[in-house]
Amino acid sequence: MSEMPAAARPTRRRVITEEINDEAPRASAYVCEAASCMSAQAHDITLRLGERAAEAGLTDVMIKRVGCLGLCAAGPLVEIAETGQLFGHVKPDEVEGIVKALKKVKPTDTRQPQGPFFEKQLRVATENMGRIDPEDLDDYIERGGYEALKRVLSEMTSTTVRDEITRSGLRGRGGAGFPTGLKWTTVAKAQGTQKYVICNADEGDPGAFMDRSVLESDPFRILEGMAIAAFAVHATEGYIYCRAEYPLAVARLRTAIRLAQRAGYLGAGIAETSFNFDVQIRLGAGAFVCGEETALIASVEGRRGTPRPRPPYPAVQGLWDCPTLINNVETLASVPTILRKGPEWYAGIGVGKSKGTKVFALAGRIVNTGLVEVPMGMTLREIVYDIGGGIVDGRPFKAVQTGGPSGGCIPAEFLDMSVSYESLIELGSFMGSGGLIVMDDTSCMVDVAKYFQDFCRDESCGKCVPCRVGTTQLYMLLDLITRGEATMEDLAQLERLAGIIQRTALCGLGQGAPNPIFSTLRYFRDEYLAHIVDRVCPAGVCTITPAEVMA
Amino acid sequence: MPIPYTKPPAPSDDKRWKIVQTRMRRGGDRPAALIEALHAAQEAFGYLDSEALNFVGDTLGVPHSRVYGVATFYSFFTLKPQGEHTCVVCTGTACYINGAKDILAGLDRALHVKPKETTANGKLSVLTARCLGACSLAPAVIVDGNVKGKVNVGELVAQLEAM
Amino acid sequence: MSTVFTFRIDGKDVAGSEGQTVMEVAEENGIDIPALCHLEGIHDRGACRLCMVEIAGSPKLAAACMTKITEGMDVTAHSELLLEYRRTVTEMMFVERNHVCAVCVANNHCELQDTAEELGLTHFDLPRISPKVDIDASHRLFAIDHNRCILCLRCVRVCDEIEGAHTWDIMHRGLETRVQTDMGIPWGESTTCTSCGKCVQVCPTGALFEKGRAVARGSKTRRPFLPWMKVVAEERGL
Amino acid sequence: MSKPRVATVWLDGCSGCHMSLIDMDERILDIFERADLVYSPLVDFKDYPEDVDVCLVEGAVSSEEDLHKIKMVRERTKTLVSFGDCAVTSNVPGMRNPIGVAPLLDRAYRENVTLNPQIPSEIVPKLLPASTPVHRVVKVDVFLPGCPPSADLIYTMLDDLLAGRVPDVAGSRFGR
Repeated sequence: MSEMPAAARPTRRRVITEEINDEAPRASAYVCEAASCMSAQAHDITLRLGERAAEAGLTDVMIKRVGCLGLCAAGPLVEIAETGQLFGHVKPDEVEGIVKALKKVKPTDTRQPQGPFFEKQLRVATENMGRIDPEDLDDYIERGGYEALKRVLSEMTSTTVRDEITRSGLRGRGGAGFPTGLKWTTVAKAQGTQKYVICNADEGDPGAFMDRSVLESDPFRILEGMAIAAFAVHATEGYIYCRAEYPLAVARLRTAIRLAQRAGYLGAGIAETSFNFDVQIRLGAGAFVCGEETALIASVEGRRGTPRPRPPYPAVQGLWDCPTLINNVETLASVPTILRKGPEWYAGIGVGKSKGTKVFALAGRIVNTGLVEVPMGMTLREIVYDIGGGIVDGRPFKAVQTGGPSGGCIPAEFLDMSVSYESLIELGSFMGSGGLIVMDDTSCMVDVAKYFQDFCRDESCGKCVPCRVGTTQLYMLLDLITRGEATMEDLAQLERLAGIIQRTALCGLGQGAPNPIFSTLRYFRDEYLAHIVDRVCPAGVCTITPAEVMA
Repeated sequence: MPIPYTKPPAPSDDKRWKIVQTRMRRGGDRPAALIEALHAAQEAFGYLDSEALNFVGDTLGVPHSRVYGVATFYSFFTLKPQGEHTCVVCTGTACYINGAKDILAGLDRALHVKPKETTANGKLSVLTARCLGACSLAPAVIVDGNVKGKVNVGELVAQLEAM
Repeated sequence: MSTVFTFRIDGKDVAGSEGQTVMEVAEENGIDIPALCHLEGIHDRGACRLCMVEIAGSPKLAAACMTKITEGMDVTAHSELLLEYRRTVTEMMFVERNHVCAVCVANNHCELQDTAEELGLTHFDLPRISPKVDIDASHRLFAIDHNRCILCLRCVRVCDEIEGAHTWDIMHRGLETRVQTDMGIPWGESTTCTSCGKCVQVCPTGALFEKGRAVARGSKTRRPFLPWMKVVAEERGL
Repeated sequence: MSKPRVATVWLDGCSGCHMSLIDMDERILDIFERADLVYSPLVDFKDYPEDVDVCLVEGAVSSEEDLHKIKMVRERTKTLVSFGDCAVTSNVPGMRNPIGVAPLLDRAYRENVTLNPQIPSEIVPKLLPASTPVHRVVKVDVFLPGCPPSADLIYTMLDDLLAGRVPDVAGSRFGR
């Protein structure tokens, strides 16, 4: 086997400079190695770029693996960090253009605007995304990592930490928007010597991949956020409950935990103080309901992931019946930045009771599919058209689905509504974890409602009767409608049943399951009627049973 | 005083049991390590047969009926051997509105295999997943661990047939 | 001495000790709240959703069997709305599997049948699911007909908590959920079953029954052994 | 004023509900003092007449003949009563639903028959894919479950209907 050129050592950052000199690089190419670009052979590009740069005799450039650059639609992506120049759809054997661009970079160059997709964003939880090597602790520290934890441990008490989080107005980013400061205080004040912190990384909403990107791009941030939370609530043990469907995220988390333990940011006596905290990973195994906190706890305990009625809430009686703080990935990812920049800074962003920023995953029939973080209060139009680049093929916008299977569909007439927890609920939808799925006139809204109902019945744990039986019956009724075999009585039955399930189901999955039906009925009732009365599917999606077969 | 209890020996001298035993020991050989142990056994053997389930249950002190309850609850665990190759079709929302249904129909038409089934020759298992998080590549599939985005049904079938 | 709370159920003033559930105090005061998964002597799980009650000041309904009483709480256990919910939930239990009272061993000794009558459920509007489910008659003394199982899991809990055998558990999820023995093997082949028959006794329907009983002959003599076991356990400090 | 016109119909059921009707004993005289029986399997009328006031329907809708008949009955009847469990829930006839028509006929006419096994095609009405309760097919006004409903319940209900009251079916239950 021939000697590999030094430049081709793939997984080290500063592929070239590290070998040749310690000076800051003149030019750097950031290659996105998050899951989406990885599946488009991004890693080959890192290797090839290193080889080509070495062949071209460039000794003052850096080729760095980074996390998600955001614009997944154009992957694989490479960015020249000094100029902001972005290369999309890069093929491994077409990296010459990037090498040329690297040659041209001058020390006086400044980052040029990269267009509205990037310029309209405000990055807090994702501030390091696409900037650091996710497997390099030094890189994280260089960009301010662990400053917050050190300040917390040296200057603050658990009370002042909780106070700052409360004042920042941060709310749970997993869906319901429960005030984070209040949750932390409840856990801190709960009776019990042993307490736990759990990071909920069981991102199950179809069409949502924010948490995955954060974990893949900036895993240390989660560990820092968890350590701060643990300090604030007096916990010493933490778990990250992550989907097994995210192997890259799990691998990077494992690496990050190992590095953080070695550097003294996890384990006994963190940052040379008396504070102890360690983290373990628990893998999910393909059950959507485990995103519900009591089900998640059951799963961490090695049991079937079935929810139980609350109260008692996990904050009082959670893992092994001990007080347990459960926060979502994005919530914990916001914590270090808030403590670094101050609660007032964070509370200054956003609108009304929805403070700060929110990460959204743009998907569906939208040009710029990818990951964005915007201030709360931005309008849907800005997100879909300015940032998202509008609808694929210039087709008409029909609806945007938010909140996953417990959410709803928002029609075009509300495009100018500003997005916040409150406004979405008012429109019959839900923030959820932040998936935004854009639909055009090729989607049938009854079919979409049926799709979500199919999801819910499939993911129902089977514990309580309304969810186990009721979701299937809602599905049967919707199926009848999409086949053009339903009557107006069936529609009335659908609405009645949906209302009862919403009130009687045990957990959020069952209580939220009727939401897609409610919201599509609210805004697209005419489509239901078209299927029932006229027996046609306006979008041409559903297969209507011919009249002669029915007779 | 609790009755002394000895852990069972590995069912055979297959080296892979060692991996499973190590993972269970790391979890304290307690019932809480059940899901971790099932992950380890499935990684090692490809699927969970009753021998593996019994062994895991007996080591961790979990009743057999509960082990079976947990193994069948989570869709990630499979109790049947899989085909030589696997194709996981994402049925998340983004993939759904971009044609995941057509992919499944295409596979059924060309290769006569439905989700959760294996072709008659044992070559290919087709599975579905509730969102792989690769929504920007919709519709997406995973063929033997490699994500393929923006899938064209014809090309996918050709690729799978060639394997 | 535990603290005594006074509060109201359906406008009636009642009292109970701290730690008691709404269901327990209602029972003591002769207020009947329908329930099928609840059984005195084993842990509650709040799953059948028949005992849902309204608590003034809370936007959500609460399962009476799992809601601890508090001082001054105002519980509504019976209203037109709750009746409609309970009727529909009972209806769901009937249409989920294939209940045919006429040929059931528990005909006229069935808690599901009783509940339907109490709630005035005279017919089903919801679509029937009609799944194909099995009957397991491999056990020497008993049999299980999954057509009649409503997944209250009394059998699972009594087997675990009282008999200590943990022969029963559940498998799969959602609509596919079934109770099962050991590794999902036929009951008769179970190595853990002690044939104590407690599961059969506590089954609210005709799903678990003694072999050799004719239609409507499956009356279950409900010996009060569960509360008694609980008392013994408490005395021993378990 | 002429007396109310009462009918009874027998679809897919065992006739047990009709037996229970007769079990009213002498009270049946009281009922038919106040009403005319215009159609019933218990008496010899060939056709279901027009303008029936009350009709008790026993049995589930299992065959094309049942379907045809119940639609005609519904058109000609003011108050339709689902009479007994088969009509209300499809009960025993419905036990075949999870099995499916083809395997059902195979078992009945092929597998268990030694002499000239064949599935009848002309002399019996075609089975519907599923045996359904009456209210799945036509609108039903009153439900009286029970297998069979007791004679007392039947009397109370008829008494109420003939007196123009909303019938009280409290005490009725599935099974017995």
